[in-house]
Amino acid sequence: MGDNGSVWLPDPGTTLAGEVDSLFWFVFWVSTVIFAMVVLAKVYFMVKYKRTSESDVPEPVEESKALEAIWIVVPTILVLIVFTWGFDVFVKLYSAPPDSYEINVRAQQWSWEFSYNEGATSYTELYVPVGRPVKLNMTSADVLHSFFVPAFRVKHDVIPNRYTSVWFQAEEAGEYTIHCTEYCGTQHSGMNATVVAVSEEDFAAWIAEQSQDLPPAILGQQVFAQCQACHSVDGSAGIGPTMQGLYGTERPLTDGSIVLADDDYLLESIINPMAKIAEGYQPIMPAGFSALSQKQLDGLVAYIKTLE
Amino acid sequence: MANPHTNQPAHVKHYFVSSEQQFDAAKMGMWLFLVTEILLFSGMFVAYTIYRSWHPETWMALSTALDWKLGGLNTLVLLASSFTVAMGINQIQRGNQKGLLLNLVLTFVFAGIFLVVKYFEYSAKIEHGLLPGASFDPHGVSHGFDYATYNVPYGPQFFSIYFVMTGIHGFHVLVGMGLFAWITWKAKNGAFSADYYTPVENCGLYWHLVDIIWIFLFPLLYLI
Amino acid sequence: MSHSAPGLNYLNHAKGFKSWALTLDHKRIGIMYMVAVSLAFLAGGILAILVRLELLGPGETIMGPDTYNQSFTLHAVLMVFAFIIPAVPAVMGNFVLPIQLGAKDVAFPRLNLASLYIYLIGAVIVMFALVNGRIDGGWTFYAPYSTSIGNGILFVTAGVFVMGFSSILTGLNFIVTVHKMRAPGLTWNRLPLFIWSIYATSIVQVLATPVIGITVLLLFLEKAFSIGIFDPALGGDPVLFQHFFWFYSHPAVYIMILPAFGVISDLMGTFSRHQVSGYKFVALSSVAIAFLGFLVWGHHMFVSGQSAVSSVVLSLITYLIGIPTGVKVINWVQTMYRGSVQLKSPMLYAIMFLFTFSIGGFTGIMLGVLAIDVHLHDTYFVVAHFHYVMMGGNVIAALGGLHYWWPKMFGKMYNETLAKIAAFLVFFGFNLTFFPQFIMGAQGMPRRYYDYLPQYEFYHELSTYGSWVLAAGLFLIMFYMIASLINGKKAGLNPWGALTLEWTHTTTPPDHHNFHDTPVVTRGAYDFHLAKHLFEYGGEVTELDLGGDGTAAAPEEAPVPNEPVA
Amino acid sequence: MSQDHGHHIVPVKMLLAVIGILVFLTILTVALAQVELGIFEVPVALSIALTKAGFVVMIFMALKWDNKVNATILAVGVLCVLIFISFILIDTEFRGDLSNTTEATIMDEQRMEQTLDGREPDRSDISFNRQ
Repeated sequence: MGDNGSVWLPDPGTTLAGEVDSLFWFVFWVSTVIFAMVVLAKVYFMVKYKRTSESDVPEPVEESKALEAIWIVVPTILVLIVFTWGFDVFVKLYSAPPDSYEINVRAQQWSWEFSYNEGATSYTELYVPVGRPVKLNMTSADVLHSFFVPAFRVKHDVIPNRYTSVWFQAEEAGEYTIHCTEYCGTQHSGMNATVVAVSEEDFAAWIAEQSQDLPPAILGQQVFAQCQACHSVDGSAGIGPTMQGLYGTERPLTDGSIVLADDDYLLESIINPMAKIAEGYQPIMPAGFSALSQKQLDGLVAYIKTLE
Repeated sequence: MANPHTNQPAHVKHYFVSSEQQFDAAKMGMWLFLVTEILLFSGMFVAYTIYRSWHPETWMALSTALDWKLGGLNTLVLLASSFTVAMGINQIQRGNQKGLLLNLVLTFVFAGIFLVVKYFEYSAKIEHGLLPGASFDPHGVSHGFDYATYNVPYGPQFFSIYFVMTGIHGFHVLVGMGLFAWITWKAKNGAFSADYYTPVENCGLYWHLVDIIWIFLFPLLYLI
Repeated sequence: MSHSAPGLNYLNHAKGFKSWALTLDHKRIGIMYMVAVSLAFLAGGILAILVRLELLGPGETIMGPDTYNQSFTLHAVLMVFAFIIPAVPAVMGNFVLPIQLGAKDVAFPRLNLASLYIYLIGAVIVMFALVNGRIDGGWTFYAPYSTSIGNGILFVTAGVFVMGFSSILTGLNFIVTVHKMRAPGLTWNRLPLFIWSIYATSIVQVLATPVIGITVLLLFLEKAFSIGIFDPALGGDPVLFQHFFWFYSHPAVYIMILPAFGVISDLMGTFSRHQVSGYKFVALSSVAIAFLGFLVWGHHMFVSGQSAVSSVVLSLITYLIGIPTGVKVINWVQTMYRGSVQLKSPMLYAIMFLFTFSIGGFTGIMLGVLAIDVHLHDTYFVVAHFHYVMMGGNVIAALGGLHYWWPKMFGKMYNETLAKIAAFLVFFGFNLTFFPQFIMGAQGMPRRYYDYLPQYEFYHELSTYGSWVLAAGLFLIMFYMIASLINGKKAGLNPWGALTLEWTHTTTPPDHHNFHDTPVVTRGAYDFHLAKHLFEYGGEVTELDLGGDGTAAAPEEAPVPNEPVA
Repeated sequence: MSQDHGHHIVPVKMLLAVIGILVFLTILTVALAQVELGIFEVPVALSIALTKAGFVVMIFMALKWDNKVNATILAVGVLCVLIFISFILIDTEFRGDLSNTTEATIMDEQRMEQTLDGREPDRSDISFNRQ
């Protein structure tokens, strides 16, 4: 019952997800049984009491107080059970254990940034150790977002100017999808990432590797993961212009002027995207990237230079 | 059966059975409308309550930025206008059309005074940069207040709520003046009598509600 | 029979544009509302078809993300504010309510006409905004996203504000009408359940709508003047916006569903020729649900960051509202027990309603469970639940009501065979469209997604195919309804054998003033056993029941139309 | 309930008395606002305002002699306002009771840190990127 994936629910990735599933199945089956009874009664009455003569006028039925009481009392008991159970699991879902490993999450249109206390930062992949509670401290740089991992049955809105958090403890190594579930603009449906759950040793190795100083172009390539929802690196069309072969070319702008795509232009376009709009594109790039560090910005420019 | 409306006074519409039914229906409709007004204002009172409970220090500090003398004066003006409305209804119920007219004119004048005072309050605040938004920049000294000290966290929220609450209220006063201009004109033409004064009654109810809203706004914004 | 000049009724007693545009007749206003609301439904429906078509496969199918996002937003805003909220109350409420009360008109006919025009103005403002500015993000306008997009939001909020006024005025009018204009003998216990439900709806309209007014006004000011109440960048609280929004929008769900309850009660009673089981319960629970609806809005916000205490309190109260609703469904089913059930097309919709609405209700219980909602919130499960309640509830009931009152409105009978085929198409198409959405939602497919993972493609395909079947059914209805106006059979006085005043005391179509003599009511709306004389001949009821013939009970109370009532 | 035809005439003397009371209460509330009342400040001011509103509703608006339906309508409206305020307070007063959200906003946390550092609070250093 709910221990594995089914038509209805994806494979649970945490123990707590299993608890949510048990509750889901309880409500599901009780509902199905009651629903089936109602439908059967309905169909039976429809057939049994079909009008046979136009002058047929049936007498009113004496209403049974006992039956009425049953209809009110039994559902009340059922929903109280479901409420209490749901309350119990809800509190567990939103109470992170004090020894949780904490990761900072920053959401912005339309990407996730995961930063680790050891100094590492990742964008499309959230690495977590298996078998250890992980707490995400999340905030948003612009509008509301919502962090959702279907396999973990956890979700919470990500709000500007306040930290919200979810926690989970992945049970098995594997990859699990992250969705944004609060509408946040054009690329809302592209605001996905992956939880990569790995063993403690692999996780430690990954953190150590990531926390080193990287060459600018490599760092830039990682940072660019945030940009890929809109900007391609292979020349294909997107919401925004492709980065392939961009550096050093002359760019026509919507105001009719032409600008050389040099370092300054690239930097300006990242920090203040509304300043110069490339011809043929909408002025919809979020301004949130101005919060990137100088090192990250330099890395981005270095990376874009390599895309010939 | 005879048509029920043939033996009714002229002001009774054909779909009503009696003058009583029509009066009661109109009044009940007005009370329902007043409830919608209360709920409209309630949103602002909720915003006030929540932000006050989050930032009481800001609220206590900034209520002194509002001049209780002007607010108090306006309270008395509105109370007086409420009184004249009630007096007007009293007069017309006794069939005194002149008495009604006098009271309606007085009400109109009081409403005007209220708005004039409001105008002076607003212009002083805007002059000292208290309008919330991008231009929020309290500055200048007047009557011993140094407005710069009001540049505190959540100060803009206080003034947002102040301007929105009093602004919507002021708009209602303005609408009320329009209504009173209309019924004063009708009263002057002798449209009302002890048998028919429904518009006066309903405009009066509206006006009292406007007064009640101010009765709450005054202490909440100016005093505490 | 009729006392008026032969052949004259509310449709043809006066002719010309002005006789419609300036009419104070509640029936004509109802018909004009019907046209306006149907156009909104058509526009919203076409958008829905386009949205579904885009989702047929992952990636771009027929439109880009911006067009898609604006399409579903336009669909939502039109359907919620311009269609569902006015659909049953403003169309059927306007047409039927005064006649069922035995009144010649509503209490404030001029206000009634004004509310129609205010509605039209609001709808035009919204349309203007949606075609001129970039509006996306759905009908909820959550801050701060809504204040971060273009100025179109200013017009949408203004339009919603204006349409809210229309809703308030309609509600206010109906409450006063029900209180003050009932015919002699029509006590609260004898009121048709349709009136009870419209009455309960009106209460919600009057109490809740002003709050959406102040909410959109504040949003407007937030956008225009940065007042910092909702925008977190200015120190405001975005969760507060959600409270404001749902304080209206949750009760608004009852504005949408309660009138459906009324229609279904009338249909169940009439086509079972039987007293509606638990009449008092069904009547009073409508009013109770109207009030409880104000206490549960926080269940839309379990993952928003509101305090857990309020989540818990609001989850618990949510069940309180679920139980009376469930008991109502049982009452409707029980009405058929030992009744005399006739499966005409309006009744098919009522039966269909019991099926779809029950699914909507049970999934609502599931969403009300705190822990399950964390998983299901903002997924397609919610989309499916919402459509099962709104479309499977309100629209199906509205279609039932339309088929039920159509002969009375226009004096013409539609093709019953086509009606049954259409009913089947609607039922099948509806379930095929929305049931797969429950499954993909539970699997984790978020709502308002332009693009999706390949694993959901199968369900999206089913859903899109279903939308075509559903659309075929709805267009078929439009076709035969319009055809009936041209060459439909003449409808009789009381083709369904119903006992409410619009069938027993008026001609078909009704006279300009509804009644020549104020009717005196001597029995309850579903006391068929007290009206056996109407059915003695064993055919369609073709006589008005003007006199009563001694089989009816004496009036319970003196005929005082304006009795003070609590 | 209503007297003769439901049109109760409120006597002039009573109207005069009520306006007197209202003016007195206004002066009272202003006077009390100048005194330090601590936690009683809000309840006192609100009670006075409620009393004043009560007089206006009952006498000026003549609800005392009016149809009970109208009184019910008003009561239901006020009840809704109370629900509106109190249910939102249940959220805002308990924000952050589980670990899913923090009680304070990020701006407030930073301001608190600055205050603890002994620096002047500065509103400009919290940068939000949205235009």
